[in-house]
Amino acid sequence: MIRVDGLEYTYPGGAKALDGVSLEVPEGSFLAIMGANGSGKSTLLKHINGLLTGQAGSVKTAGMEVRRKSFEEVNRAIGFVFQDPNDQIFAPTVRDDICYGPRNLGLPENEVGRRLELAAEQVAITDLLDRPIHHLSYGQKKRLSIAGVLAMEPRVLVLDEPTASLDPMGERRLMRLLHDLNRGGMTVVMATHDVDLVPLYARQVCLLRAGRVAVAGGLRDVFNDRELIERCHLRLPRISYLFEMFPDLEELPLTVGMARRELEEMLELGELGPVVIDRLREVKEGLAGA
Amino acid sequence: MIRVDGLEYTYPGGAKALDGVSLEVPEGSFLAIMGANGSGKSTLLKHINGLLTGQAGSVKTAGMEVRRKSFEEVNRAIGFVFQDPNDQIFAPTVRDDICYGPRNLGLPENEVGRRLELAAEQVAITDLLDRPIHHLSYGQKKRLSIAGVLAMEPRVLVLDEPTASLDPMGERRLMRLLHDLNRGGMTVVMATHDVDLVPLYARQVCLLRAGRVAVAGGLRDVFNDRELIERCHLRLPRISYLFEMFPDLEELPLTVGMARRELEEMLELGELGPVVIDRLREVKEGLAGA
Amino acid sequence: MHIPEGLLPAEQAAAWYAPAMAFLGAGLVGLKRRLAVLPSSRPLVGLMGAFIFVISLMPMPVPGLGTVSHPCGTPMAAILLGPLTATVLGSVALLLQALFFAHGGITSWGANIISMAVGGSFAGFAAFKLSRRAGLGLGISAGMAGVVGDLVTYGITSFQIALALHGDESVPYVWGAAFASFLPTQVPLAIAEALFTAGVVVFIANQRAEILDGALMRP
Amino acid sequence: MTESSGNNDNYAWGDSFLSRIDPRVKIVAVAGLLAVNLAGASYLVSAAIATFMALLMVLGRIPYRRQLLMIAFPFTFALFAITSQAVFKGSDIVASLGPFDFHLDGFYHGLFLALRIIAGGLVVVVLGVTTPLNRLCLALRWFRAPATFVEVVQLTYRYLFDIHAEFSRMHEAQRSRLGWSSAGAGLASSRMLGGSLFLRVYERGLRSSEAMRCRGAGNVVNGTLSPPGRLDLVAGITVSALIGCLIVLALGGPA
Ligand SMILES: Nc1ncnc2c1ncn2[C@@H]1O[C@H](COP(=O)(O)OP(=O)(O)OP(=O)(O)O)[C@@H](O)[C@H]1O
Ligand SMILES: Nc1ncnc2c1ncn2[C@@H]1O[C@H](COP(=O)(O)OP(=O)(O)OP(=O)(O)O)[C@@H](O)[C@H]1O
Ligand SMILES: [Mg+2]
Ligand SMILES: [Mg+2]
Repeated sequence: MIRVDGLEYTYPGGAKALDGVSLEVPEGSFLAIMGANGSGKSTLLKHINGLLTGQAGSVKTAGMEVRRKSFEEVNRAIGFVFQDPNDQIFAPTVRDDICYGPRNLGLPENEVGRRLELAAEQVAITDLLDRPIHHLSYGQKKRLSIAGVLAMEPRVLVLDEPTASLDPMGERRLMRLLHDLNRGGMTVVMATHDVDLVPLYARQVCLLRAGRVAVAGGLRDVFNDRELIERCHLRLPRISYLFEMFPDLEELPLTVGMARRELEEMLELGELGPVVIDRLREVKEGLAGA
Repeated sequence: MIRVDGLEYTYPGGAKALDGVSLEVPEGSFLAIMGANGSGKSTLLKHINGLLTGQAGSVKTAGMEVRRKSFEEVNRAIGFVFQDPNDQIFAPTVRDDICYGPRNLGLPENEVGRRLELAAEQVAITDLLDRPIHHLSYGQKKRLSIAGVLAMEPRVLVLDEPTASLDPMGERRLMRLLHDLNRGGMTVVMATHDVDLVPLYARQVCLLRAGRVAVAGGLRDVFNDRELIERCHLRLPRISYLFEMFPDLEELPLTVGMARRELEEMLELGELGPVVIDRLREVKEGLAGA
Repeated sequence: MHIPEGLLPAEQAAAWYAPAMAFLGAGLVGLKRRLAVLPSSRPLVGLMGAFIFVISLMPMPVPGLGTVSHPCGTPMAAILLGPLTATVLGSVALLLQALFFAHGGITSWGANIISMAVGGSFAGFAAFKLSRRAGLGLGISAGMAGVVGDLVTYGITSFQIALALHGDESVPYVWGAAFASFLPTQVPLAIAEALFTAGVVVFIANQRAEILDGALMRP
Repeated sequence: MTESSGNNDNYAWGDSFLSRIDPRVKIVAVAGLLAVNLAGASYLVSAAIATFMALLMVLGRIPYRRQLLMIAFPFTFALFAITSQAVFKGSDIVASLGPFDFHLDGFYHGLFLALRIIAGGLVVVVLGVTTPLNRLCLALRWFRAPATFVEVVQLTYRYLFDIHAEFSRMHEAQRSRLGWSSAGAGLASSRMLGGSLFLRVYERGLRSSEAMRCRGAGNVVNGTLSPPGRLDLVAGITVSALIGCLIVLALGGPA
């Protein structure tokens, strides 16, 4: 679906933001792009929809070569959510902003209305539709920026830190929505810093480091290399750290669900058994001695 | 240190953002303000440093009544980090932006230089000092916005979602810094959506809901009321959900450390023992039956 | 100052409208082409329009006459985008000011376009070009554009007012009187406009030279 | 301090019968009223228009303080018209001051002009204050105004907000880091503000025009006007009747 080949980009200011990035995102993927601040995530995403065009290398999105000329066409297939909602929303009211994209797709007014309602519902801003956009809180702006793109019903969704400054319920809601859309066939690519969220939803991870791909692959490929993760200014999910107390564990669990299964398994298979029995013995001896 | 009394505020646009907020933050506190998007967190924080002044009620910060007139004086004592770094930084280069505050404090140039270096170091942007600010990534801007305030060495630090869009290492670094500063006597108030972070660092929590204080108090006061938490669009820390598998637990742990102690305690005191032994028996029987 | 709604007699309002619409039409044709070829020039176009709106809304009282005066902003726009585009932007700014601040008017729109949007842009642009050709620096040339554009605008406005209000006196006499009474405010304003225009143009040339249209900037 | 202060759209979004009238009807009505105001050349006509508009402002509950602010500009001009006419026009000298004679008939003519200015100003103000610009632009397009022109109107309008927003953002940020605590600091801060304002608005504008392109920006005027309804019919008939009466008044009445 997306294919990036040897991409390089140096900003006019002088920073070399991408230094030979190659990446393949098959149709139907759910890819998380992670990396330190300034590692090039936003720059890479902007190449995928053609806001920036590489000085070297090539990008293909949805079967089209991404070029200055193909910008409009590419952006019909792809929805792009900016990192800062203040950069993205511009219409006078929430309603106008959500309708903007669908109208430009040339949809009839009743279809525009349907999409408006659906998108507003999906990010829970239905009660704000008539607000001027400069009368929103930051998180509300973020929601609006996502709704404006959802309403275009793209085949590929590219989001730059969509969950930053959403409240936890909004975050869960959005991630479930992305999950469902992805199940329905949409390709989702998101940049994020939320290490605890990624293993819950993403199926592929790409780690950037100083403009290069440090590693790309399945969850395990990435999270098993702890040293690399730390060099990329990331960490393991919090839950993993809990399981460091069991040094014999082969793989640390990454999500609460995995941790739960792990604990249950330990109990079932008796791995913990000897420890517990030892401890129990100690305790009993202690009590007897007292 | 901060005392808010019956504060009300309605935006010119019409939204009633604060609806009778009272809050007391003693000197040396580390307070997290949480709540759904649009619940009034930013509006409350802007009243604490005087960017907004209430239509009803009063605010006292660092012993001073916060008024339009006392704005300068209050802001000498308090450092305020905005939610959107694009709102906060304005000088041509990173260096100029960090130095802006200290210079306005009338400090001698060598002291300004010392603070510049210290603050840049604290948020790890030392290598960006000569960059124009519009040549930064979003996370780098966020770091800069924090550095500019740290360099003023205020007695009270008020931060609006300081960790949003920082990478995990930057987040940990910042939170440790805040922790140390707080230990050294600084009062810290931060709005945040990161439920997993709060129990690690904050000692008091204030939950806002639709412009009112839903609950304020210690960590346990807030996190033990699950229903309320969910009504405020929050959730428990992820680690807590893992421990729901032990239905007899009196209190769910909130951090990895607490969870670890909990598990160890369970093992020591044999609470888990019977379960394990039962399971082991089942397994053995199963094996024997096969 | 912009001529308000209702001041001009109907036939004069109509007479000013005709040339104004011709200039505006020509400007629109050029601007349409520019936006098609260079979609990324939209922000600059919008920004300059807004700047003209803001600049020509800073009121300064004119002593003795009880009216107010202000800088124009069109010379700067003409330097950055060319005089015809600046005419369009000036016209739009005038229309919005009329709508939102009753500053200027709808029937007097034509007259105001001629003085501020056309007069300010073309005179300012000509001054800039001539100064550049005479070998003056970028800042000084921009300053010249500011002074000349500003004074020409006021010359035309005073004439329009004189034509409408001369009563039983001769037009040149009233024109002279009006121009003279604006002078104490207008000279400092023209200087302010010069400093401002020079400041912005030099600032942009230093910081973001790429947004300047190379063809327009050549000496 | 707040981004919303000082813009008229706050009112235009508000719900009043005036803001609900179809903008196309309003444009025709305003054109008609302005035309009779000028061509009528009668103080009765202008007085009638001014009264009608004042009535609308009261009925539409347009904020009182804003009303005064809005007619400040035309008001200074009205005074100017009175004094200038008293000096330059007429034969009936009532007083002299140095080289200037004051004429009574000129003074009356000035009063008439002043009335015409106030009436015309009010008409435009009511249009501006009760019509969101977006709808006005849609109406302009309906009347076949050139697309480029309408686009520039919208661009300019949006950048006005951006300038205002960036200005207040920077000013707030500077204030909270004590940038305006002394005269010296204020001077330095204002220079920084002035210098950066242009670039900041430009940068933000670039990014949001990128965002527009991502969502298929073609035409800036985006949306449709619903067909005129009963309210529009009533408004149209009322204004037509008024204009009819005024024409009769202008033809028959005193000049
Ligand atoms: N400038 C403004 N003008 C009008 N209303 C506003 C403005 N800013 C915020 N509001 C409204 O006031 C309420 C409180 O906003 P506030 O920004 O304080 O929320 P918040 O808790 O900080 O939310 P978030 O988590 O999204 O940052 C919201 O309903 C919001 O829509
Ligand atoms: N407009 C710009 N001009 C010049 N350099 C830039 C610009 N934007 C980003 N950079 C630089 O390019 C590099 C990559 O930036 P990018 O925005 O892609 O990082 P990112 O991974 O998205 O970071 P973040 O997590 O902070 O959003 C950084 O070193 C940054 O300083
Ligand atoms: Mg980024
Ligand atoms: Mg907020």
